[in-house]
Amino acid sequence: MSGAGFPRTQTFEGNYASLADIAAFVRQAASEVGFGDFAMYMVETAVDEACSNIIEHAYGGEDIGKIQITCQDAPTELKIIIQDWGRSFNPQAIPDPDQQADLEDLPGHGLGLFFIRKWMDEVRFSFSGDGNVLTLVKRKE
Amino acid sequence: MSGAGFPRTQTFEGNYASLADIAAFVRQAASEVGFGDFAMYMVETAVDEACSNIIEHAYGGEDIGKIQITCQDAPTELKIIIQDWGRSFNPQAIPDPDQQADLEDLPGHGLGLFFIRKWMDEVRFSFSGDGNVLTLVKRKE
Amino acid sequence: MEITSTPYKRCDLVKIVGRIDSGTAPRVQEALNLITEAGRFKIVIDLSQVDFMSSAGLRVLVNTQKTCKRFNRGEVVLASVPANICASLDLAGFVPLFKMFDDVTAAVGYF
Amino acid sequence: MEITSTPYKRCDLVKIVGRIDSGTAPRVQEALNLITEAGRFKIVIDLSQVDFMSSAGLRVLVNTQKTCKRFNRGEVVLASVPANICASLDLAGFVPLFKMFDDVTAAVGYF
Ligand SMILES: Nc1ncnc2c1ncn2[C@@H]1O[C@H](COP(=O)(O)OP(=O)(O)O)[C@@H](O)[C@H]1O
Ligand SMILES: Nc1ncnc2c1ncn2[C@@H]1O[C@H](COP(=O)(O)OP(=O)(O)O)[C@@H](O)[C@H]1O
Repeated sequence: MSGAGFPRTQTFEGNYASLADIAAFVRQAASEVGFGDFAMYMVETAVDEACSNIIEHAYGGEDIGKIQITCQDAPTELKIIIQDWGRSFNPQAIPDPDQQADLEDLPGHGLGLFFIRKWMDEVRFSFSGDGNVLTLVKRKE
Repeated sequence: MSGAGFPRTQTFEGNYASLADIAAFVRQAASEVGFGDFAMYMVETAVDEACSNIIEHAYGGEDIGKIQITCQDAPTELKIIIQDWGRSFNPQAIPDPDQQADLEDLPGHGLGLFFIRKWMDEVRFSFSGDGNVLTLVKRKE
Repeated sequence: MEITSTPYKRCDLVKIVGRIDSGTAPRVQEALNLITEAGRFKIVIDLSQVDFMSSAGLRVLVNTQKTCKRFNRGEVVLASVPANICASLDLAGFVPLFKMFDDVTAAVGYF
Repeated sequence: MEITSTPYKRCDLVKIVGRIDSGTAPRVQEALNLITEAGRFKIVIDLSQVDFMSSAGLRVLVNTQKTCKRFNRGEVVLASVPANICASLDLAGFVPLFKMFDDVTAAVGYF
């Protein structure tokens, strides 16, 4: 079945209620290309964090702009391309969260990008006139 | 199916380990004649109490004598006949337990005959040269 | 019949699986005695997996309740009592003697 | 997502069913705030039926743990944590922050 129905693209409203639909869309793709339960969960997590960031940081709120997601199947990997038309940012400037901190000092935020980087095999941001594009690659075993 | 395989008789060792086998034997009969879950539980309880009493009181201990049980199916009732060859007693002399008592004063014993009388429709004891016979009747609805 | 005792901070949970009759009731009594002899008198008995309980079993419950309630030091409560056993407790007049909870978690949370 | 809060004698049980993401995490935070604002700081969170938790959910857990542990007045513990969520907690470095119990009864019994 690998390859059938790919690439597939869907556009979602940029609000938090879309997150469950977005999860269903990428889980379906991850399942079809043969990912197991935990790999699917890692993909779901990375995409959820990326889309939450788009709504919160790129658009600065709900229902300001749309999110377009494309799933591409390749022999050795699943590629997920997430596009938005909000403000850009410099991902290199965002450090990993401090894991040494005491409970009281834990910031609690800053985990999203960290999860994306840890659980995906490749993470590429590109910012151009036609919006911001995040490419996530998860390799098949 | 009513009537098929009835009457059926089985003899058990007079010890507490037999109680589960006895329960299985009478539950099977009660189920075959169409009793529902609670009616089966009432039959199981009455027979278990009767056989426990035989071991404890009629024989005065485990593995002294045997217990023979016959199940008879009739159009309107299931009849269970329990026979032992231990000492006899006077059931009329046994009063129902006192249900008014405080927790501290509750005797805890004396419930067996009470359960038998309450949950069976007919209860007849007979004592003769050939042992003691308890006949329990549970009517079909 | 199987008995599993689990000590928690405020109470002990005793889960019984199988049939409580004259043959097995003494083992239930022993398991409960181990707890009360350790000076612990708040006990949850999980009856969800008990398919039969005769008067011998009821007697164990009442004896243990006497021990636990003495000096106001504790209490036996019952969790997930099957309908048939509830009918037995009722016929014996024992329903007022035991708090009953639909689930074990609520029973443990009571103490 | 559904949230059910049950107050017990020594702790509150919060059972969450569904997905905890940026959209639903605020409702979890509200449910937990209701408890801590009532002066109750011993909380069991039952995650057995949670199929997904993003960093927004982890943040709620950590915030509530901060509130509860302050002044030594209590603690949040987790019950029945699904393996995937455990992996998330682990990646975030949060495993040492929460006692975890296999079942809800043991978690309630801990308090
Ligand atoms: N899509 C985005 N657009 C703009 N800024 C972003 C985006 N994603 C992340 N950021 C910036 O990176 C920071 C870290 O993001 P993240 O690790 O997801 O944690 P959090 O969202 O909890 O702050 C954010 O606070 C934000 O400043
Ligand atoms: N089969 C029997 N043979 C002799 N005595 C019996 C028998 N069944 C009952 N009894 C007497 O009746 C009393 C009440 O029996 P029961 O109600 O079953 O309560 P328990 O056995 O707990 O005392 C017994 O204590 C015993 O003296």
